[in-house]
Amino acid sequence: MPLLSVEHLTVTFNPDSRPVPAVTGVDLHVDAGETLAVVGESGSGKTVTALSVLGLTPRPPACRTTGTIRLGDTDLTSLDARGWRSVRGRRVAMVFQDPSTALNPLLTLGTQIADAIRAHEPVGRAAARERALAALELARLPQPGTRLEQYPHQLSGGMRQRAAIALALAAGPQLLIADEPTTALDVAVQAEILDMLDTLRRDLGMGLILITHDLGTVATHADRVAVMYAGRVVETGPTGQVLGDPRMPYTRALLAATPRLDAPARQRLVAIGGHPPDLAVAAPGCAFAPRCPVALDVCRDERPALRPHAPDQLAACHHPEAPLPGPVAAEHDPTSAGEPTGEPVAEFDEVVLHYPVRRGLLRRVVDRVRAVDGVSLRLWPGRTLALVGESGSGKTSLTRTLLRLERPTGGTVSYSGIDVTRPDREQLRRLQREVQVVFQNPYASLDPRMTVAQILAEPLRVHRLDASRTELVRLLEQVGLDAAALDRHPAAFSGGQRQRIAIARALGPRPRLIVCDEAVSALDVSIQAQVLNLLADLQREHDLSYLFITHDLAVVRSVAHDIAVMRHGRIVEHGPAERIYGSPTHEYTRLLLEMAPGHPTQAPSGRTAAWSR
Amino acid sequence: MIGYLVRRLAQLIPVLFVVSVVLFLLLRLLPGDPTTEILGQEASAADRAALRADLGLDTPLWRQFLDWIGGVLTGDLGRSWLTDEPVAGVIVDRLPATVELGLIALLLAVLIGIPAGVLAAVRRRTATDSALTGLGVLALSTPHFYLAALLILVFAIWLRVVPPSGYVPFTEDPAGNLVRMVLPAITVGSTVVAVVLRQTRGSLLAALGEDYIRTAEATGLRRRRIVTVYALRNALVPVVTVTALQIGALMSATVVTETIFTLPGMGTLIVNGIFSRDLPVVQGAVLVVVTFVLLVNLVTDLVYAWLDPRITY
Amino acid sequence: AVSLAACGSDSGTAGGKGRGGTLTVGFDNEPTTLDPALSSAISSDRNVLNLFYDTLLRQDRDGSFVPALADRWTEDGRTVTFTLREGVTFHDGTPFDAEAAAFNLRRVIDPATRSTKAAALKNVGSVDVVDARTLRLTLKASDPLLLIHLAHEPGMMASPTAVKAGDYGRKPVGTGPFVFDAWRSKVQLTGKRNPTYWRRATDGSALPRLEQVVFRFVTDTKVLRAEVTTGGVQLVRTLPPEEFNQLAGDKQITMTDTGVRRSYYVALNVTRAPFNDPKVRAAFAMAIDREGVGKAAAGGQYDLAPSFATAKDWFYDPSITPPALDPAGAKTALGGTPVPITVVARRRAPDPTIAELLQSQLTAAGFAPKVEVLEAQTQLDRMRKQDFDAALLVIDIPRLDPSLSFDPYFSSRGSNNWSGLADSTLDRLLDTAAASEDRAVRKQAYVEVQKRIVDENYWVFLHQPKSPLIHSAKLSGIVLDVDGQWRLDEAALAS
Amino acid sequence: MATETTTTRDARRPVLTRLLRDRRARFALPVLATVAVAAVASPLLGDRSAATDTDRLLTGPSARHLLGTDELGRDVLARIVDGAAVTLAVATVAVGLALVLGTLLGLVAGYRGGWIDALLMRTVDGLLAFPLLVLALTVVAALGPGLRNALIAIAVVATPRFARVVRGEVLSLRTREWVSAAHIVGVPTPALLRRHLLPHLAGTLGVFAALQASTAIIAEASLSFLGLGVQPPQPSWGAMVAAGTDHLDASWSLSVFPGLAILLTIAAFNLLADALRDAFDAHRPDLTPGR
Ligand SMILES: Nc1ncnc2c1ncn2[C@@H]1O[C@H](COP(=O)(O)OP(=O)(O)OP(=O)(O)O)[C@@H](O)[C@H]1O
Ligand SMILES: Nc1ncnc2c1ncn2[C@@H]1O[C@H](COP(=O)(O)OP(=O)(O)OP(=O)(O)O)[C@@H](O)[C@H]1O
Ligand SMILES: [Mg+2]
Ligand SMILES: [Mg+2]
Repeated sequence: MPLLSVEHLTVTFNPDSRPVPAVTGVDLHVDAGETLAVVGESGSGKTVTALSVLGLTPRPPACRTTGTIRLGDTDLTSLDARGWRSVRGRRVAMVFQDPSTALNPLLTLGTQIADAIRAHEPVGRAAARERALAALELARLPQPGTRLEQYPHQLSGGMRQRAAIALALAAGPQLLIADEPTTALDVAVQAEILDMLDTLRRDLGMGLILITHDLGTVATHADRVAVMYAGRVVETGPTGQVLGDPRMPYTRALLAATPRLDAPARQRLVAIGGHPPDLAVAAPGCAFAPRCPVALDVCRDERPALRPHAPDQLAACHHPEAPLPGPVAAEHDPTSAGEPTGEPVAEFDEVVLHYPVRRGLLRRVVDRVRAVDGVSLRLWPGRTLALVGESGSGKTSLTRTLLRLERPTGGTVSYSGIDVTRPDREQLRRLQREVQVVFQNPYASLDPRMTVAQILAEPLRVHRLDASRTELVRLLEQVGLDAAALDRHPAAFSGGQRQRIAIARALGPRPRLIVCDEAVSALDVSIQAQVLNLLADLQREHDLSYLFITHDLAVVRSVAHDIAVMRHGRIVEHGPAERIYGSPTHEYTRLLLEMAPGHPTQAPSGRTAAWSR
Repeated sequence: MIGYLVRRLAQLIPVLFVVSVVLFLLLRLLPGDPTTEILGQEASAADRAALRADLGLDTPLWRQFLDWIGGVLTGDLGRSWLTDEPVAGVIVDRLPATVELGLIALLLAVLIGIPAGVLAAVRRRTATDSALTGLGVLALSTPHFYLAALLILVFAIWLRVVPPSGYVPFTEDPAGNLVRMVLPAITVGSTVVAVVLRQTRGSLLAALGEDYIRTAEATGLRRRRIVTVYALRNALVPVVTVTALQIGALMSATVVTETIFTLPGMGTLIVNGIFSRDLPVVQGAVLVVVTFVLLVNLVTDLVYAWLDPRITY
Repeated sequence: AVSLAACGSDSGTAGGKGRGGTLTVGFDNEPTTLDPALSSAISSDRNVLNLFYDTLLRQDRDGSFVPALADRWTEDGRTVTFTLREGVTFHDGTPFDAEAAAFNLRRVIDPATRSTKAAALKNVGSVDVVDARTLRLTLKASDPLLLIHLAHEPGMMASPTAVKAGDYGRKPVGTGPFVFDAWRSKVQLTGKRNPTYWRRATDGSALPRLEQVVFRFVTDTKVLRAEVTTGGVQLVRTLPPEEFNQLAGDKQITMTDTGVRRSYYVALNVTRAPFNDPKVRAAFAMAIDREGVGKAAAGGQYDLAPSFATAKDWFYDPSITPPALDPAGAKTALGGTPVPITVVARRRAPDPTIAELLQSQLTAAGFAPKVEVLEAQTQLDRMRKQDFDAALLVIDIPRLDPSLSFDPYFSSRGSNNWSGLADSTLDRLLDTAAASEDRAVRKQAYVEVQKRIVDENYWVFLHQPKSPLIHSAKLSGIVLDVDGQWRLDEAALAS
Repeated sequence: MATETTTTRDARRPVLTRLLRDRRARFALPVLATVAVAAVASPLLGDRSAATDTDRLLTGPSARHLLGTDELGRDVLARIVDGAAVTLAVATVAVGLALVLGTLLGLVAGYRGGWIDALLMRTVDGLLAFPLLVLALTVVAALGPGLRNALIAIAVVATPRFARVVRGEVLSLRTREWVSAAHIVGVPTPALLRRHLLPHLAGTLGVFAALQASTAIIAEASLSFLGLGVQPPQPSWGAMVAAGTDHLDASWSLSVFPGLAILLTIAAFNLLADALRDAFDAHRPDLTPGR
């Protein structure tokens, strides 16, 4: 008998007014000691599914939950409030997505964990603390003794996630649900946390549901996988089988869209067009049909059921055997590989940037953060320089000096021979026109109160360039949008589309250099591939240079001509992409590469043979 | 921490300077001759001129300001034009009533406002919630003078359960003092209670929607503990801010309330001072009040640090 | 007079019965100082000062003088000689003798003191101590008002020791029936029985009867009334007339009309247009419905009188009448276009209400009035600068002497000549009245004065709200000064 | 230009529809509309409210005078209707003035920073430490009583509050990436403030203005109560309550009705602020970063 079995789970928000079926007819099961990965794009219903296992979906009438959820021999759906309390934490525990908000900021770790224990066992304070200490040790938090007295803000992101896991483990649950436990973390920390979860599962004999959108993580850490799309499970089976021989076109598309460390450098990804459906709008047929390259009429009219294809492998597709079209691998631009040529577009020379740390209302400087600590770099025309490094290493800060958002404390930043810190009027106009930026957050980088037309026209007007509608339409078409977008507000677009608009805005003044600060990190892989392809196309077309910041080494592999690795405000290694991947010289670079999820060297034998090829 | 305190106190200097200048200039704009009030309406012009000279009113404005500020800096707030008493002494006489009024109002706010706010938040969208928030809006929307008049009518005149006016220092007759402070304190406290109630409800609801509450629920904690420890503590930070801001508002309320209940507090001192053009008294009293409000702000910031370990100074 | 007679008999029979107890007084007008030399010239402060101070002689309600700190006195037109009572000491033990009395009078006269009472003694040339019990005043000119003044604040005797000690205004020491105890600003003022008071009741029993008197300062009239009805205070100075009907039915409360009135008036500024024109002034007088004002502002509890005289005053003449109410006539007289005028009034109930009503009546009669409600000082300031057209004010009447009501306001030299009058006829009449001691002559002159004021419509006298003595039925024995201020030495509370 | 107006309307429509669905707004808006209509219409009714009648003082509600008469025999209903103008003026003119001034100061202080910010904020701190009523009282006493000066006083009192709020918002807004993007392409500062910051303040300002309106009405009523507000014969609700409390037991209705008018109007503004806040907050996901 499985540890957990979920049958026909359906969760509908606002069932009485504007129903949003977030989860529809989901079946899942997990055995003790087993890891089930749930993958899918944002909004596909992963978190909601997990929450319903804990009975934490909103109460009626805001939300209606149907179906059965059994844990061992308990039917969870029939529990009352008291019954749920005895299940939560004790039998099923959950680690939430964002460690920075999941812990109570005003209570010490000791208090929070001890509370979790005392909620289930009549132990005294002292005993509870002992147990809390043990839980912290279990989660491998360094110096657990002192941590008990600490508050969450006194920990780093990774330590916070360990603390959250300790909290979940405290009362000894049989099933642990980890909702994207590593998305917010650095690669190195990611790997450690996932490894730890693996060990815990094995040692404690727990069931583990690992929610993620990262196929690399799935490949290396899951026994079985369930792929969700638009609130349904569309494919499920043993990890090796699903990743190695996907049956549902969505799974296949997802795989093709995922940048891979082991793929050839600067390989073009296969993007999935369109974007996920709006759940509130009911449509018959397969939800993926509008985006599916092999969809038939039947796909649009009739919803396919989950059907077995291989032993234990089920997929919801009308024609799972149809071949996906198009070359899977194509070089972005083979000619531009190799060594840079010509004059550099921009140059950082021994750049230093210190942020004063101010305290109090007098705002006196009490300390300095050496965000950038002597960086020299060159950007070449028509090439992409990828700047990688852990969070806080100074990547953003460095670009801010180029964008004139900060004045460097030392060194010089120049663009085409112009000293960026001291441009004259004419030079300033040029800088404003030729150096553009695309930011990470597609929601924050467009003014939500302006229409797309206004957003696009603004830089053009400033520089007295043609801002006619035709020109705006041309810009939109370049990024794959059409004139219909002009009079709408950013809110009407998906994340990927917004990022395209941001790119269109950057392209408007015909720049020569675009800074992309984590420009694709916030996007789902399917959309990320669209944007990466677009950037590559534009580069070829306009001979653009990119300064491309990311922490995802797989992404770097697909875009970069050159790579610079940054740490603690310094460049520890830089050079052409091939060389860095082939023979990293610096310790830290090697570490980064090793830790990256999905790296073949990490795959435990028997799990992901297909993936590592 | 000590360094922070010193810095914050140092910052009060420019603010207080601004306050003094504004206050001084504003008061000099008041029309009317202060000597009329002092000498009576039938005094001769010569007497009045002599008195003006006596009070230093014939010197240029900047001189008067410097004289006053100089005095303040050496701890001398001057003397009342009207009664010739030292202003500092007058203020010391008047402080207890106002401080007591404010304290009772704050006490009401904490003892009624917070629990009521919690109740409303926990019983969200029920009749209890509607009733409490409705009462809150009502209290917030009733001008103090109106409320005071109604309270006097009902409790002092119709029911005769409390005396309609008068003040006895707490130290002399605690019971008598409290009985007389009940109505004024309710008047002044009504708004504070309402504000605290609304803020508590709002920020508790917000806190209940936070991720860490879901985490706590996922570990199987009791609702009661989640609300009172996990959510309320977080919710209290904004409640403290809002309550502190109410200290300033409280002073406005006491102005009206003390006038109606004829309490010898800072409010009546200031208002009567303005009306009778006893400027040294007004200057001194307002300066004391403003300093007090600023100090409360400072204390509030210290309370934050106590409530929220993320804040260090 | 009726109430006074009652008091007399009461004190005669009650003897020691109503002895002791604390009288709490609700008082709306806190004094700024208890130094009689510096207190306001004409004010209610005397209600309080009478607790602590005695004068050389007293003036009874009927105007006659009786001995007080002086056993007797002689006048010869040029000098006044007082023989002082023996064995009186100030509350601080300082003996009261001619030196002390001279000290007080000289202090008032001395310009350095800047006494508000200096003008009252302006005719005193020198103050001489003849011997320990004899004091002689030498006059510069004969002064019919001198004794009146000496019977009130200008003649109040303060302990020289205490005066010299400083901060005297808040620590008064006199010889009066009560010893100053404590004064908490805006709260209350307390006097304790003076056990060695020199004065005896007619039956020979010791005075004062009360153990303690507390003046509580309550400005809000609603609260004041509530205090009276709930017994929080046993005596109040004034209440708005509309409260009288409410109180009349209350058995616990006694209300006696003692003839004291407040007199509302409108002074017109004759120094500039439009009221330099007698026709416009007449129109103003015709516009005002005095009865309406009385009804609205005094709840019907008022008299209409031609001037500052009340019906009981010896200088009262009912034949003097202002122009009859005739808004239409006023409008015609003004000739069509509304005449803009500024009316200044004081911010103190019910003055703003009256001003509002005047505004309405004036508008109906063809004026375009703008009412400004101001603080007392601001209003008086404006009036001194003659920066107004019409001013609404009130005084308490009767005053100690008609000259004190008329001279300041209607003499061209008057300190409160609001209208800016320079009317030689009036000046002459006022001088005649002031210089004479013959009541017939004086009455004649004052009637002429009132006629002239009303005929010229310099001022328009409004209603005279009653100002009865309101106190707990348990309280008896209040004696009033000519102008209605209390003396509480004979007052007693029934238990 | 045409497109701009249509699109801004477009952007706000959800807020408006949300607002109209809110129970609190459904109470508040009609009340405020009534006040506004009364304020605008009262001059058309002539000077009914000024007509005194000393034969009919302090009568209770009757057919002839629906809400009774006051101490001068004037019709209370007519005076309440007339008084609406004052209240409306306070809520719009005084608060509007403060809004404009405060927003300007707050924008400059928040965006420019540096010594300008320091100077402005110290002044604001100082002014905010004054008890509101004491400051307003002093300003009115200095300028002289009357509607115009009361409006000025209330504006003076409210301006620093707006400045403080706007500055706070600007400080957070100016770190938004779209602002950086505009800065990088060289959008001039005034345009940047106007186009990129100001529209985003609308929600906050709307809510805050509604709250300040209620505070301002109380302040005006209190000033009038103390006799320093609107001067007779112009009726003000605060002054009417003040007059009414003098006759509380002679005529209960005299203070009750204007008191109710004040209470309802203030409650309406408070509830409107609550409803607005919720409506804007619900709209906010567009502004806050998310996935
Ligand atoms: N409280 C709610 N009310 C209404 N809709 C909701 C609510 N919570 C979630 N949804 C909707 O349910 C759908 C599934 O959400 P869910 O959080 O499970 O997605 P997810 O797969 O976890 O995505 P992500 O990767 O972004 O975390 C989404 O469309 C979301 O908008
Ligand atoms: N405005 C600022 N004031 C003070 N310190 C800052 C400021 N901005 C950044 N820092 C600090 O400078 C260091 C480098 O920050 P930066 O944002 O450049 O890192 P990053 O490499 O872009 O990190 P991430 O991957 O998280 O975006 C960090 O320690 C950060 O806390
Ligand atoms: Mg999720
Ligand atoms: Mg960054």
